[in-house]
Amino acid sequence: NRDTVQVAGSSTVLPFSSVAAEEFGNNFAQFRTPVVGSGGSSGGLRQFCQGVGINTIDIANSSRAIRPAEVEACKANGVNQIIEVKIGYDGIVFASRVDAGDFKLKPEHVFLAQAAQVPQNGKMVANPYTNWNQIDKSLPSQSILLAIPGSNHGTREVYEEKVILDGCQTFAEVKALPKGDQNNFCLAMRTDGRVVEIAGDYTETLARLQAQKDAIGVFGLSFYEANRDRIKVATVNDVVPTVDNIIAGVYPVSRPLFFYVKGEHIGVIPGLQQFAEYFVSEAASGFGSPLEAAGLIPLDDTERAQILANIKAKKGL
Amino acid sequence: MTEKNMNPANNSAADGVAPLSKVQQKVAVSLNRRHRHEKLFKGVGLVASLISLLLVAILFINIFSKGLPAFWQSAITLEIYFDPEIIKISDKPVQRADETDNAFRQRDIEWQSEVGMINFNRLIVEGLNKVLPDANQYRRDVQRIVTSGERFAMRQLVIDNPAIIGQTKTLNLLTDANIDVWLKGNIDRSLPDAQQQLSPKVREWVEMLSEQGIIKNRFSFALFMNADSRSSLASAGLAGAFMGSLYMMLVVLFLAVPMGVAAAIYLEEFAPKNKITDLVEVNINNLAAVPSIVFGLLGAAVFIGWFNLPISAPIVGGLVLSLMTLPTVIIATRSTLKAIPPSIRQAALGLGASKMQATFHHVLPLAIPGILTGAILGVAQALGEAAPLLLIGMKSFVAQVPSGPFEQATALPVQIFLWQGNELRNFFEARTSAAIIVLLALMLTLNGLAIWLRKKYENRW
Amino acid sequence: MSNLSLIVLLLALMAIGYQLGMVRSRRVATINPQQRMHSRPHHYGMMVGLWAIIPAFFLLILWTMLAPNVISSMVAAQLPAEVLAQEGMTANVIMRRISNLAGNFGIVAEAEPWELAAAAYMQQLKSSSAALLTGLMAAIAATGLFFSYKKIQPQLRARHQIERTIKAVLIICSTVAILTTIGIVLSMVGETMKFFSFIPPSEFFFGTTWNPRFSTTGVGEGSLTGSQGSFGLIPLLSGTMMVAGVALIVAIPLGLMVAIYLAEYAPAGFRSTAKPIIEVLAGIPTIVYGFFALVTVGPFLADFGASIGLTIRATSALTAGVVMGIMIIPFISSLSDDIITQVPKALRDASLGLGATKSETIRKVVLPAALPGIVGAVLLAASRAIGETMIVVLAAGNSPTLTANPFEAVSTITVTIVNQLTGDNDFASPQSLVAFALGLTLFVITLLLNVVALVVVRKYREQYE
Amino acid sequence: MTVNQTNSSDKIKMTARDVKVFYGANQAIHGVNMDIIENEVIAFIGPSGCGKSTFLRCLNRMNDTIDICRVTGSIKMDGRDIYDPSLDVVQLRAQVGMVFQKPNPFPKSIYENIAYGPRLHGLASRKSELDDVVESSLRRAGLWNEVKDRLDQPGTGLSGGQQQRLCIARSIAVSPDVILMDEPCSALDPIATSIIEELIDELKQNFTIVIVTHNMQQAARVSDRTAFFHLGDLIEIGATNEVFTNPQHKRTEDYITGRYG
Amino acid sequence: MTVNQTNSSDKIKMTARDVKVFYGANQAIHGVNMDIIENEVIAFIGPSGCGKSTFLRCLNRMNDTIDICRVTGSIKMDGRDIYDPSLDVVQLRAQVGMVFQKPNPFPKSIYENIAYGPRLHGLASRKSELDDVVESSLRRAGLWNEVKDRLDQPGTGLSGGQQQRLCIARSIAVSPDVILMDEPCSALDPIATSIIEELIDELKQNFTIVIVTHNMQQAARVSDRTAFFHLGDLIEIGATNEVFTNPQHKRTEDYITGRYG
Ligand SMILES: Nc1ncnc2c1ncn2[C@@H]1O[C@H](COP(=O)(O)OP(=O)(O)OP(=O)(O)O)[C@@H](O)[C@H]1O
Ligand SMILES: Nc1ncnc2c1ncn2[C@@H]1O[C@H](COP(=O)(O)OP(=O)(O)OP(=O)(O)O)[C@@H](O)[C@H]1O
Ligand SMILES: [Mg+2]
Ligand SMILES: [Mg+2]
Repeated sequence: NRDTVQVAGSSTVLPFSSVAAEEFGNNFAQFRTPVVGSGGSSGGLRQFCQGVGINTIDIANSSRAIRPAEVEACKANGVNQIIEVKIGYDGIVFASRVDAGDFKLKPEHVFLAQAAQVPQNGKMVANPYTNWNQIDKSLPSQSILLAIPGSNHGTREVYEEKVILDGCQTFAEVKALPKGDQNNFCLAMRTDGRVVEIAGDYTETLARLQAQKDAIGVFGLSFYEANRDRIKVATVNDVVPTVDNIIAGVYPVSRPLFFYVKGEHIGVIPGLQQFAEYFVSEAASGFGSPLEAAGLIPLDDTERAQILANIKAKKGL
Repeated sequence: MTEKNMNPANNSAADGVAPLSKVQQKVAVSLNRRHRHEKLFKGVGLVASLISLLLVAILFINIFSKGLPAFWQSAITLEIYFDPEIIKISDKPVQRADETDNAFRQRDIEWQSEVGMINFNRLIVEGLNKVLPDANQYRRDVQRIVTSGERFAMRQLVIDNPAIIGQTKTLNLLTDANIDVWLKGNIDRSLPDAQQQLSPKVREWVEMLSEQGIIKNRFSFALFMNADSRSSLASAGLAGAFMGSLYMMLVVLFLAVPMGVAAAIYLEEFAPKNKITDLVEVNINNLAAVPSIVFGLLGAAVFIGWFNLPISAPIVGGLVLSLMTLPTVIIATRSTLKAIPPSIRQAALGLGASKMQATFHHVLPLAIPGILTGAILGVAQALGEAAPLLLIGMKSFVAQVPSGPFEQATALPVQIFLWQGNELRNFFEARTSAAIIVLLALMLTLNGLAIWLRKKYENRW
Repeated sequence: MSNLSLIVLLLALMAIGYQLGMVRSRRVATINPQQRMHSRPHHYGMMVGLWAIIPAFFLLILWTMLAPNVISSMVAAQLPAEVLAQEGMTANVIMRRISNLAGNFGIVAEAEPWELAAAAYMQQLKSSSAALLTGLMAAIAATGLFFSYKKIQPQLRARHQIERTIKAVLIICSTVAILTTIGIVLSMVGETMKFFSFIPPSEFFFGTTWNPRFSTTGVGEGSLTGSQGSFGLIPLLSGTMMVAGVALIVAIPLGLMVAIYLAEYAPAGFRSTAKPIIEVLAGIPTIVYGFFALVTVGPFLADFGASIGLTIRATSALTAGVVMGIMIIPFISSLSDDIITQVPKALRDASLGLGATKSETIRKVVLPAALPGIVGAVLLAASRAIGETMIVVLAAGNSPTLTANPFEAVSTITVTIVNQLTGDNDFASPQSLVAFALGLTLFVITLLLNVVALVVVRKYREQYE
Repeated sequence: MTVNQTNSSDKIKMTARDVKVFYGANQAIHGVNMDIIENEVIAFIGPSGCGKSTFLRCLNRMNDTIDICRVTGSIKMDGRDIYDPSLDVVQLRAQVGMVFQKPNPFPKSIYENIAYGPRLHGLASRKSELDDVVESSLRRAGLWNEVKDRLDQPGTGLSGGQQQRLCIARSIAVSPDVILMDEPCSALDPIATSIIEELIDELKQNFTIVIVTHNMQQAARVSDRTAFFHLGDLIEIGATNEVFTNPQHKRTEDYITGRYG
Repeated sequence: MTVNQTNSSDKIKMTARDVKVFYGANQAIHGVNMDIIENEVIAFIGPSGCGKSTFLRCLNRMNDTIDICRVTGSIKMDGRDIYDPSLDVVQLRAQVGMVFQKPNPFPKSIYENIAYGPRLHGLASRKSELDDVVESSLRRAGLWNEVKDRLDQPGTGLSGGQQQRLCIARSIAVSPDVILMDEPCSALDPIATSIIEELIDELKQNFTIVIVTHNMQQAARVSDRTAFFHLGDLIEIGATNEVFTNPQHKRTEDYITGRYG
């Protein structure tokens, strides 16, 4: 018989979820500390949607919203009450080694650095750039080496939608392409080794930066905050990535984080509802809370109240 | 034979005492080359062994140099007064004769919740006030000195023994992870404030306290006693993962090894040699090549979905790892069984031993070294494996030490994985290596018996 | 009574049966001295013991598997019909609540009266089930014990019965491997089929580009549909082969030479210390190797390449392969060492007596004789290399491009499986389902490789004596 | 071929009818018929490679352990077909002991080598009884004096002749009904040989013994009957003095007188 | 002990002086002195376990391969100490060939078994030469007719006597100067034995042969000189007819006449 809440899913949410779980365990003597597994948003949701019962998990963490196909799959397995809980935002930053040059990036710079083909004078040519300052004089003279999230990462989605596609769309040549081909063109990457997909976590990106001085990596904001002595951050569209800027919506690259509660388990697994409520409470994830300290960008008050109400009402998708 | 005597021409017999026959001359001619080959061969063998040992050494130095410092952690010695003014609680409940267990538990939990409401942080701040004269002016900074988990340790002290209220205790409290990093010099002190994790005031205090010997590097028992922690990084420990791994390895040892040996015996000694056994053999070899994560898929489907075993429990992890290790043990055992001369079997059979007896009395004892090697390699592999644990919920953050194989737990490789991915690199780089050291130590301990036995049973004939 | 105490009881019964059987067989032997007993007394004892516990044990297993279902369906039959309809929860959850209540455990919300009633009923059923089980088991065990006890006669082949039981156990153990295989295939086949409903097999098997994209890039607002990404297996397969190949090129010579040196040349002290030390290589977590490759070996190889005028990428098939080779050294060295030591001395003597040098003896006599075992060891190492993930993730550059140059970055099947399965992709999308297709494909490929290996080994096998 | 050179009064222990043995495609024995009488010593002689060992191994089904070996025809012991699937081959081998041509001691101590069989069959219930069995077996094989001080040392560390006697001692320790000895004295000096021959004489009182030997004198000395094999055929079988003094077949005569080849 | 029963005119091939051999703490040879003359056949006789094989193995340093075995004293061949560390033991063994007491064919084909040595020492440069060597070696060992059709089958599938002849053929294929034969005919029938004895006679023209045998007749037939060992001591050595007809020592006489024991 299980008396522990089981959580699994996104490794981006894992740190926040772990802190919340630990605080929950420390504050509620009657409940055991929830167990928080990783496995990626996909893995978590897959486990989540396996069915109802003590041998399935109660909460799936996800760094993206659940997809309709997944909801279908869940329902097919008897998971009908999926309560969506948004917990806050995650900022995504470009960073380089402290001893490398200072970057003031714009989406089109990144696009030009990673694309397989770039528009030049109305034609599409194979990417000729090898140095950042060939792309834009304002950028430091440093050879191009991008460590971007692998295609299995949620971060990749944000990165492609908010940086690459945006940057790509600034070119008239691209706009001239037929609608159906634009994305394919924009997202095609060069294969000469200047763009490396990192399938692992940010530590791996950091290690790559350590091995190659010129590399620019993509990190989560909190990871950067904790490693300020080793890496420095690039501005995007001249906005410095800070919590305030992200909440204000001026920094373009950020995304919401979620978790999903299995409504059927509420009342069966002790502490499940309490944990979900605690997670989004002001005390746990508001300003000045442990989760904020851990790098989560908090929700605003109205959103928080709305979500709390959803949990209380067990409002499923 | 006189021509032989007349023909002393040979370099290897240059002292002239040994005239050689024609054939022997040919032999002698080839000898130089062959001896060179011999030397080369032996040399290559030695070099290969030394390279392998060197690689172990490099990896070890790599790990140890990083990890050893993490076994010591900075702690602050404070006088803590358990102030009854702050700790205002009712008496600890005692079970009454007429009370059911459940009702008592209910009451006990209520009492514990009451204790939980107390702000133990104040005790720590009071303690700090005694050593930091200007503490009151920097209320935020004072909070940053002792790691946040210590207040729960204090609460536990009170819960365990309410009589402590009103007393003053001298306690060694772990400092914040960043202070540890700062004191160990893992962060460049010359960096500007913007790149520092500690505020200038805290740095100043820390320098002062460590000069006074109030903050000292002490052996970190917390590392061995605590489970993982995410909100109080400095008190994160290995106990949970260690126990999880231990339980899993016990399952592997007692399941995979006997089962693998049994399967190998059947296939090698009893099974008829035909297409079906060929298929089985190929199939087992093939299992060894199945990516470990696939075993996780299987385990999730079978053990959790079918047998209703709990998620995140070492028992399931152990079962999955056993399945993963099984091919290793089977292949190792079969390989050794193959190498045992048939004359041994025949001798036993000729005396009227059944095939079973011949196998268990004579063949198996001779195969023990190989079997143990298989077990050693299998356990080593299983102990370091994290991928299959992912899908059975053991690649998790678990803040409790499991008390049995059916309790939620995590495992050492998972812990390593979690720590190496932690943002606070300056702190966790060392911890990760420390965890690896512990893992290697566990592995060597588990394998120690096997290594000893193997040495004992090794024989040549 | 808990299952554990039942098992303890059974073991005690077995001990009693053992004693009884022994005693009786001795008595039977003295009663008919002219007739030789087929088996030894302890065989008879063992037989009686086994008869006492095995049937009862099967009952226990069957009961533990079936009883909970029977009980819950009995309880479910008692539930008020309107409850099921009105609550709108799955029956599963209701039953959980009830059994939690029956177990007096962890219910937070207040329980409804009908729930309490059902829980009480369940509790009652459970205790009667336990009593019934204990009684039945005792009866069966006693019957088994009694009849087998009575059966003891000189002609009774007790040893055969025991050996047949042991053999059955051995067979069961070997079928575990088969069942595992079946389980693996079954757990992947369904999802693979789903994947092939998105992507035609021809595109998967013969495609030369691997670029799955993120599952929903392009589905979001303001962008386009239809860019599904390409799922060509070939680059991954070639990457897998290349990395594993490099690993084996490193590990086979090194491992074999270590084995030979340890088994044939090294002084005993050196051998008994070096062997376990080298075995540690197999136990270092692969993530450590990964970082070792990324931070130390990769740059080293790149610099080395530069110094001799070769462009070697810091993260490449070579880097991953070399480091993986280091990891699998002990698989080859330790196992081969054990096998080489097994080769009878007479063979070595024969060769040495003909004037062969030690190395010639090893190469031409010992190794061929040990070949089947060594091949087993190499296969195990190769399997490990093919199935390894973490090192490749970090050290191979994770670039699924088709190349024949080991100095280039590559990716492998296993890495891709882990990435796609555990990433943030939609789990019902081809991006995630492809992991299963990859797993199954890898399974089939290694199966074929193993068949080839088996045939080759058969051909060169030397059986001594 | 010659069958039943036995008197009707003799009790027949084993009979072989039309036994053929194949190693893969090669036929090593071409239809042998033979009766082995209880409590006799029968010697198999014949040139090297003629199938003596092969036939001998059929008598306790040791050929079963050679993968490529196939046996046809019928062999009965005490009227019971020993190739009958329902027969317990283990019991058969306990009844029909064997000393192999190549000494094959277990890589265990000398004591354990001898004690293994008795222990297996429960022939000694106490340690002291076992000690007695070990000692008497070694004594009867003429090895006791040489090894009594080193019973705990490995049997593989003995000299060739010692190993051979160890194997003889090992097989008589379980007192089988029939003992098959494949050249038991090949590595023995005359004295040791005579000890073994005495042992055979002694054993004959209770047991049936089949012995393969290349030593004509030995065959003549110890055996009651002699069977001569040649190229897989049983050429002649009869009372030993008959066979040696008055062989029926030219080939037998040639072989015995050493003119063959 | 008896040394130098040799005439001064004989060329001495090997000399052993005060050779002692220990297996661990047990002493197997107690100071043996012996000269072996070029182109002679010398037979070692003595009861089983007396140290014949042990002493024989000293002569080509095969004892080196036994961990616990330790040899003291000096053994010279052509005046050169064979235990001299600078001596090439490989060359020594090529020069001093050995046939072991227990036949130990390689688990390879019959052809490969014979071809192994010549190939090793580069004695045949072409395949046809090698074929010739294989054929002639097998012929001389009297095995050719039996195995010529199955040269590619494993040597381990031969009968005991065939294996023994295979091992003899294998060792003469490399034409050593000295051949040590440890009971080469123990598993052979009289005819095969006589073939080997003829071979020994033939080999003697060019080579020196040391043979261990339990067969007195054989020793008498083939050897020029005979050495009698007893309990690790060399009791007597001399011309064969001397030793057999007129032994100097009581123990020799007892042994030869079979009265010992
Ligand atoms: N490997 C060994 N380890 C220990 N003792 C041994 C070893 N080999 C031989 N011995 C002992 O040394 C003594 C001499 O043995 P050796 O083999 O030389 O006898 P042998 O004269 O050849 O006898 P046989 O005629 O039986 O072959 C014997 O007592 C034997 O037990
Ligand atoms: N395991 C085997 N595989 C193939 N052929 C075999 C095997 N054992 C024996 N033979 C062949 O069968 C024939 C008879 O062999 P067997 O061992 O019975 O001869 P034998 O009479 O005992 O000879 P020896 O006196 O030399 O021991 C021989 O030609 C031999 O080569
Ligand atoms: Mg034979
Ligand atoms: Mg000998």
